[in-house]
Amino acid sequence: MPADRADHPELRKALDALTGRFGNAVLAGAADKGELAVRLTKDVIVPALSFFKDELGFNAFEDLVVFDNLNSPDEGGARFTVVYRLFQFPGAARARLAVEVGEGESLPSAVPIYRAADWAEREAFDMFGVPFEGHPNLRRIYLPDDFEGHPLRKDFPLAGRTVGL
Amino acid sequence: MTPFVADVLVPVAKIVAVILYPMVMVVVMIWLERRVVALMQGRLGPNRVGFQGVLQPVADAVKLFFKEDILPRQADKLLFNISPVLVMASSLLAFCFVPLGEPIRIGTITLTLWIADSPVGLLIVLGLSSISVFGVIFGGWASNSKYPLMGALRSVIQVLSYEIPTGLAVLTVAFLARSMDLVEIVRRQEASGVWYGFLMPVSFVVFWISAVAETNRAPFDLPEAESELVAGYHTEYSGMKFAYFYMAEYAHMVLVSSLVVILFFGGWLPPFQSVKALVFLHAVPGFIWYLIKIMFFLYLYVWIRATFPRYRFDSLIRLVWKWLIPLALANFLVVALVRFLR
Amino acid sequence: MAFREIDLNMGPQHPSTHGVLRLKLAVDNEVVLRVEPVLGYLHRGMEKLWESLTYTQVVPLTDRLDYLASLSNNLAYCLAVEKLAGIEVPRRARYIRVILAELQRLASHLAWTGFMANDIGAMSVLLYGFEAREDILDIFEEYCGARLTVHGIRIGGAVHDLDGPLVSRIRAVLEKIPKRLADIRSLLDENRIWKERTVGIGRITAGEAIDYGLTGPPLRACGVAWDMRKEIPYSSYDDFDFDVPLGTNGDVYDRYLVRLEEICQSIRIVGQALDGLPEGEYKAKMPRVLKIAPAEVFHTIEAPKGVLGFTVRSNGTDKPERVKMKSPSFINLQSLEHMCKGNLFSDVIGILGSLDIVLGEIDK
Amino acid sequence: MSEPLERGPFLLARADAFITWAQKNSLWPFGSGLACCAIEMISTAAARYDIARFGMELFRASPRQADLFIVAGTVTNKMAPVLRRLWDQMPDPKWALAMGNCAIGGGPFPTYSVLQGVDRIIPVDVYVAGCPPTPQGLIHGLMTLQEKVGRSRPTKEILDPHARRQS
Repeated sequence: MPADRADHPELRKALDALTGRFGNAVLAGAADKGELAVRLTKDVIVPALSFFKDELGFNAFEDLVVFDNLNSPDEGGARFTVVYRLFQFPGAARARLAVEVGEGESLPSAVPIYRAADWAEREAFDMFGVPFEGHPNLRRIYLPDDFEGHPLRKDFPLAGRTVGL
Repeated sequence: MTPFVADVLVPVAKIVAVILYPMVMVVVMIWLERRVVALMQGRLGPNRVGFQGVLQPVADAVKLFFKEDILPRQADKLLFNISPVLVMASSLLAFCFVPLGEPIRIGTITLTLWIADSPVGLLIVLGLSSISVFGVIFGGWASNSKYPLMGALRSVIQVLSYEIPTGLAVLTVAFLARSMDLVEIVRRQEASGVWYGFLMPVSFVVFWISAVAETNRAPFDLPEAESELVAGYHTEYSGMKFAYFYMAEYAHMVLVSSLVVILFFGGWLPPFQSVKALVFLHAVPGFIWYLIKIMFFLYLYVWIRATFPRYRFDSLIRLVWKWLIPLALANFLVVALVRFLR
Repeated sequence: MAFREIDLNMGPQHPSTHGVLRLKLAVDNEVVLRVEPVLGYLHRGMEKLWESLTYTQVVPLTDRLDYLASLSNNLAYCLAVEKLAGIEVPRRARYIRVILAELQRLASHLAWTGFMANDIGAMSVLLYGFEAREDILDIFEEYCGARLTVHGIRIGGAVHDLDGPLVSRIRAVLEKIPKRLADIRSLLDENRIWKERTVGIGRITAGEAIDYGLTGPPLRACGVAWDMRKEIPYSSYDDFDFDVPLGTNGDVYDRYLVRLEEICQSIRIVGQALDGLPEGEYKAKMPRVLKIAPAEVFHTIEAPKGVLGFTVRSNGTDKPERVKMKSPSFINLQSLEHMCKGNLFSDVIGILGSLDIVLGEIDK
Repeated sequence: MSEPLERGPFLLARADAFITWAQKNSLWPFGSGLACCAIEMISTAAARYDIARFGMELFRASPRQADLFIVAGTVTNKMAPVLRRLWDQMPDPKWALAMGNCAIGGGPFPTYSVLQGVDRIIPVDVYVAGCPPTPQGLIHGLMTLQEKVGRSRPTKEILDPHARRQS
């Protein structure tokens, strides 16, 4: 997949290596302003993450963000977009790995690769109901275990569904 | 002196005094501690009730008296109820054996400033002060709750360890004075002209550290370490029973300070007794000197509390077994040797 | 003799959990076998709430995330939104932001020193730390009227300009802090008990720390010079000359030293920013209603607790589609179990304290 | 009951005055911090504002020994049962102070997880508004509470244990 612009030569090379390795699984890619942004199919996310960690040197897991595309459909058209943010230290380069997940579909867990992903995945599960297969302890992290619904989904009302105490 | 006065009035007055004196000291101490700690921390401390807040401990006590008394359902009722009493009673009982000064002669009457004069007063006082720890242990266990239990466990180990250096330090004093009678020990210091604290500084230091540890005060306040065990062994106690624990801690501090003063700093003797130029110091009553010295050590308690962080459990035990006990033993041997050679 | 393993519940109401954190501990007598943090007792649904507010209305709510460093949260969010909307912040405003953010770091670290010492049992230091912090809160109060939830940095710049009297007041406060810091250090630095409680406790190696996602002073205490102000400079931080203090052992004591040294560096930065305060506007020209075309940005800053980041996605309206916060305390707390295993119960309090967590940003 | 009897006999009134004097000057707060307001509560106890002057610096870690519950911060639905239990563990007579807008009515968080006011679960005596209230505000709230304690009738509660629950 060709990138639009590249001001970071290493990132450009990294993108080429990634495309070479995963081929058609890389749906889109760009290296811009110190950030390597790629969209992947969800079946290669775990090998891609270990490729980023072991071969490209993105040693730190920064964040895991989930977007609910209910009101503003993304390119893929799936319900959720899950974004992994990685950081390279030293080097100060970022990577943004996006995968699309439909409602009820699960993702493989990134915990075996990045231990820091543990709570982030629990948070995503709690807030959006995206399950992560192979997670060591996938339970709600913030809300009580008997809470119904996933509050950060766009169809969940702000004040909640049931009246509180 | 009529038999009525000698057999009834004087003992009754003494019994009242032996309860009142520690209680007054406790009230003064609580106020002093809160004010002094506050001033050391750049605050003011209680200053609203009474002159400069002196009635603050009284207000606290009255309030606690009118609080609801909670008996947790899971608690062992008997032990839960008696342990505060045990703690308080053992502290107060020990004061019966602590002399406040030489006997006073008023006309033909000789008034002794102690209730019981025992040839082994020192042992009895130490024994009674150790009994108070049973109250802590029972209280923590009877609460049937985890944090109090951990506080009680810590207390057991702490007291077991610190009894040994205390005993060894006290033994050197008994060795020098050839007596276990508290009044006799002071008299011996008067006769020898040097207070034992200056003669045997190591004994004093060992005794003082162990004493701070035995009264569960900072930096050895592990059984009630607030940031770790919530409120330690008295977590489940409320109202007056909690007040007993609270006051007993201060009564115990007063007791230990009195002991330090008697054993190591000449009790009610005025300072510099051998210096001719300072003989006017003898004009001040012995009891005042005694109080001043006790107050100094109570102040030291507060000062230490405001300064030091808290020991961790294992380093506390390491301190006593690796440093204090060998030190006390060596000190004991040296004192014995010197005593033997002289 | 083996004791029975007992489960100990620490929190959600406990004096040393720094809020409403709950730790499920398994202890053998006093040795900690397992630690499981249970979160969510302060989960206020911030991220959901933000989606119903306009971009500018979100700013005051960011104050309530890490309430010990509200200006840092403001800064991180505003930088993300400005990046998204393409707003150019004037140079003077950037300097004012640096001054405010570094003063906030001072306040946060001073409060931390107090809390940490109090957890270990040195309660006087808590009072000394807070007294020094009060001087900085006075500056905030004079600047915009609030002490804690300051809301001093807005999208496009700052709330007010820094005027002459305030500048001289800041200088006066900065001169006082080293003296107060020396008081605290004389009580703790060489204190045997303090060292016994902190040296070698809660050690983590640099590799493990990065693997656990640790950032901020706990990471730098392992000797990793990862400071976002140097890595990806924002808000004119590259104009200033400052060092990144590093530790070597990665234990509680080094975290303490790193934070105290960072206080000194912050004083340096504020001094330089005051000296070089450029003339100009203190805020950018802003449209009355901020509407941003669909896009997504991620921006990080070095907050007192660690790397703080905001993901902001716009959808063409005046309200964000989604705002996601990457909070340093949340990710730092994950390594607690690794650091605590095999230590004594008392150390859990010290280690937890040394991570400098704030439940407001953990639970969001 | 008729009005003069309600005021009670002279002795009881003296006793009331004495007991409430002690109670209002020795309000030991329960050291419970929930959110931002907790920091201002600690600031109030710190050197600059120093509530020790009122005899209130003994922040008890155990609810069994506290008289005053300062609800400082946002109460979430997850925390609410815990809070209620802590309140029940406090011995009578006890008072509650809702500090900050979150504790008063949910504050800026009208969300699915926040309890919209702590007075839904425990009876609140004094409300202190602010987000967070300044230490001066909290001290004013505490002095207001002292006035309220001064007006209470402890002897009536002692003679009739159900009086407090009914009022």
